[in-house]
Amino acid sequence: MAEGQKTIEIEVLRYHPENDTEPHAQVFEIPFTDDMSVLQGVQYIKDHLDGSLSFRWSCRMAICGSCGMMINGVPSLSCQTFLRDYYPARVRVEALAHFPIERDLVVNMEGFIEKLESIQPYIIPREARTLSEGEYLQTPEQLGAYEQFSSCINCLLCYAACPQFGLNSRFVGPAALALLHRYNADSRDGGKAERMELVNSEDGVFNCTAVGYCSEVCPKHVDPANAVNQNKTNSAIDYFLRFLAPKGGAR
Amino acid sequence: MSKRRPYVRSMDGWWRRNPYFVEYMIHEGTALFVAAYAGILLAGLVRLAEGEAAWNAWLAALKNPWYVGFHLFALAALAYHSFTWFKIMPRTMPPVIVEGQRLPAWVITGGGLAAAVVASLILLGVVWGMVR
Amino acid sequence: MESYRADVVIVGGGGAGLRAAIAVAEADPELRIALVSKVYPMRSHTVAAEGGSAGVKQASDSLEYHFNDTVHGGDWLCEQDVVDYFVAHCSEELTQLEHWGCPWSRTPDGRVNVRAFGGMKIERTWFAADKTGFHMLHTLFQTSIKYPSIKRFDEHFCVDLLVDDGRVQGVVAIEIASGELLCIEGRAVVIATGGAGRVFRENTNGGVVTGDGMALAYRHGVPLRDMEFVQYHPTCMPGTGLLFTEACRGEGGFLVNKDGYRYLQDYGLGPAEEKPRNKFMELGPRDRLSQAFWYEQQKGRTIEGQYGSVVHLDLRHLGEAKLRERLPQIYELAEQFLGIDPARTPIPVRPAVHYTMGGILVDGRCASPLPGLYAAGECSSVGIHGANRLGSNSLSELLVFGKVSGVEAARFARSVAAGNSASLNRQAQAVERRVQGLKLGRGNERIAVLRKEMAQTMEDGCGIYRLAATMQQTCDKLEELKQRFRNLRLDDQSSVWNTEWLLAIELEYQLDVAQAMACSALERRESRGAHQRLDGFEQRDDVNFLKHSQAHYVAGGPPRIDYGSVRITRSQPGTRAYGAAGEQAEQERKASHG
Amino acid sequence: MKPTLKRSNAPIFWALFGAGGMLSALIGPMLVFITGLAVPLGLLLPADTMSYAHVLAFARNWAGKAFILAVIALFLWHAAHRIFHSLHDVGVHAGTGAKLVCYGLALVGTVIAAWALLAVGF
Ligand SMILES: Cc1cc2nc3c(=O)[nH]c(=O)nc-3n(C[C@H](O)[C@H](O)[C@H](O)COP(=O)(O)OP(=O)(O)OC[C@H]3O[C@@H](n4cnc5c(N)ncnc54)[C@H](O)[C@@H]3O)c2cc1C
Ligand code: SF4
Ligand code: F3S
Ligand code: FES
Repeated sequence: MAEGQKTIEIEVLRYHPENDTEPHAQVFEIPFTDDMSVLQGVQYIKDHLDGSLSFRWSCRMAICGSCGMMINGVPSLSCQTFLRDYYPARVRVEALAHFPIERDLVVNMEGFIEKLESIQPYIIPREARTLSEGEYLQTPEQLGAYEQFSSCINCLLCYAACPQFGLNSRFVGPAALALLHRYNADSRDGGKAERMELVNSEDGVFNCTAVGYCSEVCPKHVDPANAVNQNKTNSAIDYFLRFLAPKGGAR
Repeated sequence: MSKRRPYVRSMDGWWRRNPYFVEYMIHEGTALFVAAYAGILLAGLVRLAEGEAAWNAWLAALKNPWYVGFHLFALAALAYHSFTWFKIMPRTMPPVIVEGQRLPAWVITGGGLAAAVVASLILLGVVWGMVR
Repeated sequence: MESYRADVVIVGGGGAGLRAAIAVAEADPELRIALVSKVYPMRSHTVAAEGGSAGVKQASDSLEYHFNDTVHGGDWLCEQDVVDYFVAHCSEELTQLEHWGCPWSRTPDGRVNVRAFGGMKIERTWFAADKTGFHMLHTLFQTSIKYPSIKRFDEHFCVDLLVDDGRVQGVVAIEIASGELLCIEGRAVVIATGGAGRVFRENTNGGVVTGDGMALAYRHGVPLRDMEFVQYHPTCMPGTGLLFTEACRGEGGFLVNKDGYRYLQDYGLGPAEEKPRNKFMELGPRDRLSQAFWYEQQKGRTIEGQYGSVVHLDLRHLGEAKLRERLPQIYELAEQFLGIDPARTPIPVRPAVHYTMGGILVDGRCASPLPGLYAAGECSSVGIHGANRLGSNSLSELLVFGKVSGVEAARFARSVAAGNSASLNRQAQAVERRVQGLKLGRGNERIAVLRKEMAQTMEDGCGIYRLAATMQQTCDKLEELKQRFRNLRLDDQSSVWNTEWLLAIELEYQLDVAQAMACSALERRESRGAHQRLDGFEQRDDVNFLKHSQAHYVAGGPPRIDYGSVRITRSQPGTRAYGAAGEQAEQERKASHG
Repeated sequence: MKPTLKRSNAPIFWALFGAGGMLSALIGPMLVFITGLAVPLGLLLPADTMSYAHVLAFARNWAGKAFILAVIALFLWHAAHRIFHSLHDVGVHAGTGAKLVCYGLALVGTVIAAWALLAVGF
């Protein structure tokens, strides 16, 4: 490091399944410039100080959703969190909360992928249409009804923010439910009844106690808490309606 | 054989880890006051059913400084409950679209709080009117 | 070693790979598909594409126009029959994506909206705000979940192809989570691993864009075509190289120099007008815009910044409301990474490497010369981009040729018998020994150092303007780096999530691809599209170089370069002009055709 | 293929929780003020606001009965639901046990309130 170069300390929670029985902190000192992201900080560590540090990243521009970490205890995208906001204090970096740590900053997200697959995240057409008939008409208002919920980048920050997921990993959770809601709210889709089964289930929306932190940390303004809680209302209506109209409402 | 050994962290004391969660626990905690207050009302109702003497004893008990103290705390707790209830309301209710624009969160929260004030004043007025 | 038997193996879970997988599943639900990707599919770099995807939409537009824009834009180095197929299928594919749920931006009456893009005569770029690639990728990924025959191998890193009996019969991949190798057999293989922009220093690409698939095919004797053509995007963030989409200019943004002057009018792109006009000024093609920047810099009319010279992308006159609606991501990018409010302050930008026009040589049906091997997307050279890709043609390419590659691979898979598992397994074990050996390197070279030197020399030798001497230096340097690579030292010899090991493998891929680029560039003694020289070869030379370069892998040395012909059907090479000059040229062409 | 999912019966409790939460948010603080502070301390309201006669008359009226039941029962269900979840939150995973205690008490309270409202007559 050059003489007079400003530096900052990054404390990383390390865990290596082949050597460690439990995670432990390790502190690195790296050169600091005020345009450096936390991701660039850990990249510096990997490139120059310790090649064995593992983490995920790719786009560097907050769109691929790979680089989520707990930064000073807050679930954040490391590529759009800047060291200058902490300097000169030490920054603490840890794998996303509530997920099993595979190694260092890498968590196991297979459970999330299974949830994503379980919500039928594709259009189940309300009415069939051939390609030669062209696009479905969808006004900007109809688009607006679901657009926000379609901008989820699967970064999992909301899961790391949600204590109910931490306490019960079977809970379908904020992002997957937001995506489910995105399809239900799409004017082209007719699959709502099929998806409600999961919403209504014991792993569904009623695990949420409206903590709301999921929406607070979401980098893409998806507001997953809103999707989850709107579906509590939907689910309750569905629940009571089946007594009134045994064939309609729910299955 | 795979060498994977995913490490699961404990959730113990999770609500102390983040100021956001501390606040959550506090607003959830207002439920204790709601329950206790409902209990006191329920006791009063039972006393009412038992007759005038019992009712008056219950009324007198309310003047006990312990009860007054409790109600002071309960007032604070319920007021905080009202505030947080409406604060999270924009997150919990379906979006309201007015002229193609989504109603901003502060309007919903503000509207809820205003409704609470109005409802409370009506309640006070009705009580006042009934006994006068 | 574990092994899995599929019918079609697809390497790459980006736009092209996913589209291919769905095509196979729809072509024949009986075929078992293995979709191998080193990152979860939604992390693929398609996610970063912002601006949009081209397809003729308006009544005033025509396939002929799209064809002409593409071929002229590519400086006539395009396979014209393939371009014809391409433009004819774009809109159908984009509509298909609409049926699958892609949230395209709409007009008030509910139809899909289109915007203007550089080098395109008519607005024909479909968009989903400024997150087009993101929405396309997630739509494809989520739709792919519908098909039970697609088995995904997420976070599996492909390290080699299995070739037996003269045809490709599978791949070997590392399961990243465990560090163990897996042999995936398949009767056909589609490579869809994306570009290689990461071999350069300043670039718009994600960390995963390391040219792996190109190197895999190349090492098995498939030539890499037109690798010298590397696109510099004119409007990128200084330092990081992050992209400010061309849609900024499509929506009406200006490029100005340090005097606030719209300098593009000095480079044959004028006249400057207030409203964006297709193929004029800021809506000229990328190669021309990046070249104009270079000249401004030579003339000292750029602004000196912390990370080199910049010009200004001025969006102020568009107003905050429009910027928030049409370019929300750009708005946030400027605010967060630069601390700039683009409605109030112009954004400093400079060119950075963005796209690799060249790639694995395939024919118009995505078939490579190696039987059973197909390629699609940015890793391939199917022949539509020529010497310069037009913005928004690439996303459409993923769909159109992703599908073609899937259909063709399915057809091929059904036409051949399953391979000899024992022999494939033996091969896979040899691959395992080689790859595991890399991990044990105990030399004294660090990955990061070699990577940095590679990126620097690529930038020096293969920049916007090129000279024989520096290109030669780059070729020599790459040879030196390949030697030093053998002397690598890894800090990490473990198995679980050993990303250092993966970085080493990627670096080796990158060195191969970089070499193909630099050597192809050195040999092309003319200027065409994105390949511009200043050492006596400033002009296009159709007599000697209206040809595709082909780099062939040579073990232990630089590649052998030879040339293939260009298929010209109806558009004879002409002057490639934009702005008023372009309009005039077009009129002359029309007149001469009677 | 899809595992059959067990339907949650949470909507019943959630609906009661929500109704109680809304009611207590709207008028809870004022009620506490009236019954717990204003009347006992003789503030603001007439001294006989909660005299036996007044309250009895109110409790014998249909609307009055409904109001009293709504306040007591919904407040209890609201609180029971939150407390049940908070127990889970702080790691008391008593499961069915905690559920029985919380919702059981709310149910008992509701029944007592209903009984008392019948007992005061019409
Ligand atoms: C910032 C940016 C903006 C752009 N904007 C536009 C635009 O507006 N319009 C347009 O038309 N084009 C645009 N492009 C270009 C376009 O996005 C890309 O060319 C295109 O997305 C490439 O898609 P792909 O499917 O070929 O590859 P990618 O999306 O890069 O996918 C590659 C896949 O291969 C996998 N892979 C790679 N190596 C391996 C390996 N060794 N083993 C296993 N898997 C592997 C990866 O995991 C990934 O899934 C843009 C590009 C960038 C960088
Ligand atoms: S909802 Fe938001 S926080 Fe959650 S995964 Fe999606 S983008 Fe990330
Ligand atoms: S944080 Fe969790 S509890 Fe609900 S509102 Fe969000 S899902
Ligand atoms: S690196 Fe892609 S979101 Fe941060």
